[in-house]
Amino acid sequence: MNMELQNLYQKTMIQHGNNPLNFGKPQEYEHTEEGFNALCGDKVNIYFRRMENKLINFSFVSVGCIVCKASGSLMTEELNNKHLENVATSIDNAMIGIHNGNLKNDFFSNDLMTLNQIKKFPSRLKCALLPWETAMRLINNMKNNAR
Amino acid sequence: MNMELQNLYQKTMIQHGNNPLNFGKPQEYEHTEEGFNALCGDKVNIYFRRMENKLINFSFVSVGCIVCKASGSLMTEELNNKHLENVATSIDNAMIGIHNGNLKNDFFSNDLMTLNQIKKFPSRLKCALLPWETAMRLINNMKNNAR
Amino acid sequence: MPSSNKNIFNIDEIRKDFPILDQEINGAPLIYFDNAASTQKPKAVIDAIKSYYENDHSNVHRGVHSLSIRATDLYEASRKKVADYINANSTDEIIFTKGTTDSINLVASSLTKSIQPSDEIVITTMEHHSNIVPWQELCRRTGASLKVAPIDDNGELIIDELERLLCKDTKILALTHTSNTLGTINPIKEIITMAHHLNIKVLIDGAQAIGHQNIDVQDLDCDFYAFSGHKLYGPTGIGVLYGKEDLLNELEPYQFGGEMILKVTFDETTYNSLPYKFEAGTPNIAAAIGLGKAIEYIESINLNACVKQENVVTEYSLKKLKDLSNIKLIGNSENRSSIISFTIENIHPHDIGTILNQRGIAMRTGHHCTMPLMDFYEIPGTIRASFSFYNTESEVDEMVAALQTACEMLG
Amino acid sequence: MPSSNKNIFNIDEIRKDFPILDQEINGAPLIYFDNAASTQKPKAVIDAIKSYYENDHSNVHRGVHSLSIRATDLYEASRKKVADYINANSTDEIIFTKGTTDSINLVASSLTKSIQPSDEIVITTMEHHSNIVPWQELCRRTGASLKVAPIDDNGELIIDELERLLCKDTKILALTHTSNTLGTINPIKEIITMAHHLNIKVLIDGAQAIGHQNIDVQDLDCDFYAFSGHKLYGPTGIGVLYGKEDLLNELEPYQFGGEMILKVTFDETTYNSLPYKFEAGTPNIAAAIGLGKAIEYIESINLNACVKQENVVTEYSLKKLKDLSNIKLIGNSENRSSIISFTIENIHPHDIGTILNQRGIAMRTGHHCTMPLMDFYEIPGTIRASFSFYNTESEVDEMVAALQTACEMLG
Ligand SMILES: Cc1ncc(COP(=O)(O)O)c(C=O)c1O
Ligand SMILES: Cc1ncc(COP(=O)(O)O)c(C=O)c1O
Repeated sequence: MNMELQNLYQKTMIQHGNNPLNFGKPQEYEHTEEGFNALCGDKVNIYFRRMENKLINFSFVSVGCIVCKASGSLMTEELNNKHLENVATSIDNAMIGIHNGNLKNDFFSNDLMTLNQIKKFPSRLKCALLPWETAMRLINNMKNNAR
Repeated sequence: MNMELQNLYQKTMIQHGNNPLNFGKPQEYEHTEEGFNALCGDKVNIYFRRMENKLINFSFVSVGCIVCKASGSLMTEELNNKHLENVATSIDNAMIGIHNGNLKNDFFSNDLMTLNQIKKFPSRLKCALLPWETAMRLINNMKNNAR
Repeated sequence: MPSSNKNIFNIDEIRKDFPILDQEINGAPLIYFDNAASTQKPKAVIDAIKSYYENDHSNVHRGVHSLSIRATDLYEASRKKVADYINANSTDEIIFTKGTTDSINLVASSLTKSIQPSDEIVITTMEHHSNIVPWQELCRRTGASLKVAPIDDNGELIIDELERLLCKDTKILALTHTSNTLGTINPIKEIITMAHHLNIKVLIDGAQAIGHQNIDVQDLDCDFYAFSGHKLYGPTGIGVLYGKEDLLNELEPYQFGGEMILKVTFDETTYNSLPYKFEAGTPNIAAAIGLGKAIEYIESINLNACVKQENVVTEYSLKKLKDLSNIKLIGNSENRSSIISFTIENIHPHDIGTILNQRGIAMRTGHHCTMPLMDFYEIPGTIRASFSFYNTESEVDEMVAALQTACEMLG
Repeated sequence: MPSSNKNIFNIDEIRKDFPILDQEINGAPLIYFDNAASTQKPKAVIDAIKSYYENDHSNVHRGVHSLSIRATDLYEASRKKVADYINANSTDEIIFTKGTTDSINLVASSLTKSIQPSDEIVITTMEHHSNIVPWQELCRRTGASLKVAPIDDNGELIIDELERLLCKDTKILALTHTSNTLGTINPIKEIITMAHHLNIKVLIDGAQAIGHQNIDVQDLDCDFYAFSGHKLYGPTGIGVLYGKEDLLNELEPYQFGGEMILKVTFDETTYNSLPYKFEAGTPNIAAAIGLGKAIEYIESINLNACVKQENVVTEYSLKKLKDLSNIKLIGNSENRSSIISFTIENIHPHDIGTILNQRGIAMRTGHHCTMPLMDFYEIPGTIRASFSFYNTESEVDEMVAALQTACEMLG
């Protein structure tokens, strides 16, 4: 068994992928957005509510692969209860970090470091990025509507 | 100067091409048809009248090359005053002969033999055939209309 | 040298004709099981393209000079080879296009003026997007309705239901010869006869059938047959639309420009005759020549022998896959081609694809451009193995082993 | 090896990059003066195609396996090279098509719904059929009117007349950058500014300009720019449509099928984003890669040096031809490209073509797909010499000698 592959599908990834946290469509939500990856058919729906300046009840549903689901699980953990003004920056940084395989644990949770492996599997980058891109779109929409 | 080229542009061809016989739109004609070669822009118009079972006043106009004009000149000479029932066969035989470079002078005039050179210049076959094809179409149209 | 005139089908020799097969991916020998997406090219095809550019290239049809004559002759000789290969009545019935998608778009677009709002167009649940969306758009433009003939759980067309759908308002039946996802081979000859009784024209999407069985358009009596060169061991960027001569003559032209016209003035334009009427602009000369060479190659190694080899590998693979407990085959048609789709319980196809690739195995995962079919099976996608005559049973063993690993790893 | 990093333009070395040039036609060395019809291919391009098929071929965009990733990366890298070469703002503005004709048809067809019967479309007398007939057809479909901007006897656009034609009803101005018959280079930057003042969109047919001068679409500020790979030392079957991003986003899709969709159900289809929205079906991967290589090649020998060499040969040829008494130049524009058309008194171009070919000289004779221009000059066709940077003055001497022979022979 090939090392790189084992690094990709390490314990954290498998756990978050097969049993993602914050998974499911909440009964109440204010904001939602669907993301779709035409190339492989991955799909995610992101949900959250806004309470004052925080985003809460961050959750998602996905028919994607392990990578996509793990990424969604880790993302919702990361972003839930964050201040609105910090969320966009976090997403930006995470996306750049996933791209370059250099997410740092002084900024993100330790678990999120598992996404640093994706860089070696460029065809899977889209899977990992899809939840983040969708969340970013949702936040931009929300801000635009608020204007 | 290359032999094959001299054979193509021999005296008969040049004469008939530069000073074609039966050239010009007659004042009176019964049947006419236009032929067009999209690939090089050659154009011919064929005219004749029918008198009993003969085709007379066979003439043509062309903005084509020497080969096309010579062919039209030689063709009108050949077909003029022919019996209607023989004309289609003559055209057929001439077209096959030009294609294969084996026109025979027991069937056609000596001058027509110059068209046997065309075979060696396949890109020019269309030029030589255009008057004949157009005449054939005209004869078919005439027959169909007569029915 | 291509391995021509082989008396027996020697797969080791044949694999040598395909330079790409001789390489390692992630340290393992390449196992190319993605032939339904695109086939690999024999050396003979690659060399023909090279030789064309090194010796004969020029624009076609309009030149008096030798290169132009040579290029035109080579291009038209390929048209003749295609016509003979599918037994068309004449070369006028062979339109060179960019590929299957382009061929189908040509027909759907050119029919626009002859379709009424009361007309119906029938397709099937198993069509590729390329044989769905052009018809949806035709319906949108004309007000006609799109009807979809259903399939059963095995992935076979329900012929009775199809028959019920066809009626005097049906103008076109467009269906695939072989499904690129299920491997189903449809009984198109019977279906065409059925449609013709109602005066319905039939377009066959032959993208997955060409090269995997003998095609005789006159015997099938189809009205249109579309396929891609790149799935027939030929180059990218070339495809074919076969159409019956009288139907092609009736169709409006598709694209407009050089080659397809006879005469242009600013007031009026006269179109050229077949097949040029549908070939606007400089054609893909090199790829047409490559496609002719690909057909020559297949004939040299014998299509029937190829199909036999593909069937052996397919049967073997089906047997081995059925032994794996958590695998579900998607498509169980009786009459099937060398395409096998499956899902693995609780594991997303995409993850399988990555693990297979890590062991050098190239397989496609996803919806295979048949999203409505995915909706029918209520799955996000499948894992697909699609074989060619250069594939072997031992390659299948590698795939099965890799699938087992994947299940252990991700389960 | 391509002759890269040349400091001086060494034509003998450069000719060696083009394998086809080294051959005899009818016993004489080939003199290829038909570059406006199609250019020849450097070894680097031919090798890139070969290498792609031998090492990297697979279908693009939808695979997780290594070959598919490699093919996709190579394909998209070519798009980037094209974008950089013409200074597009982003790769989303680069649509790969079959060629110029396909590119123009794409725009004309996709505009259908946004054109009203009261609208006008303006072209010019010197357009190639590919930039005439698609607009005629758009007018036929929509009821709009086609207006033709006239030229003078020198073959230059009469700018005042063009300006008079443009009005608030004009929706599109479609004109050629360089005339393929006259060699005229139009002052498109000024014309584009003029058109934009009236809110008119401008499509430039760049088929004859690309590779013969520097193209900067942002500097020109054109809305669309169309060209063919095969006239840019690249393969057949590939072309480019550049379009401004917002305009491409507004345009309806052109062809329908795989790749260009995001989501398909039988009720509804969602289109993909740029540039894929306009690239239905498997693209011409090999040719796109070849085109990228052709651009690399031109940059390696330096486009400015190429243009300089072409100008030297053109000037020399014009001088020599003017010395021949019975020759009439068709097209005397001040700003001209390396294309020279002429007629010879009392001799049909076709006969000249045959005689030139008999001496190894490949030139095109006829209407060059510009029949309305032939009508303007009241001639059946011209003889055309079109040069590339691999042509030389001594080749011109051969042509002139052959023309003299022809006149003697046929006069
Ligand atoms: C000015 C011009 N426009 C358009 C075209 C058409 O190009 P293509 O045949 O490659 O589509 C040509 C080439 O013949 C041309 O010279
Ligand atoms: C059944 C079927 N139809 C149509 C197509 C489209 O072919 P292309 O992409 O070559 O146009 C494909 C290939 O993907 C296919 O499998």
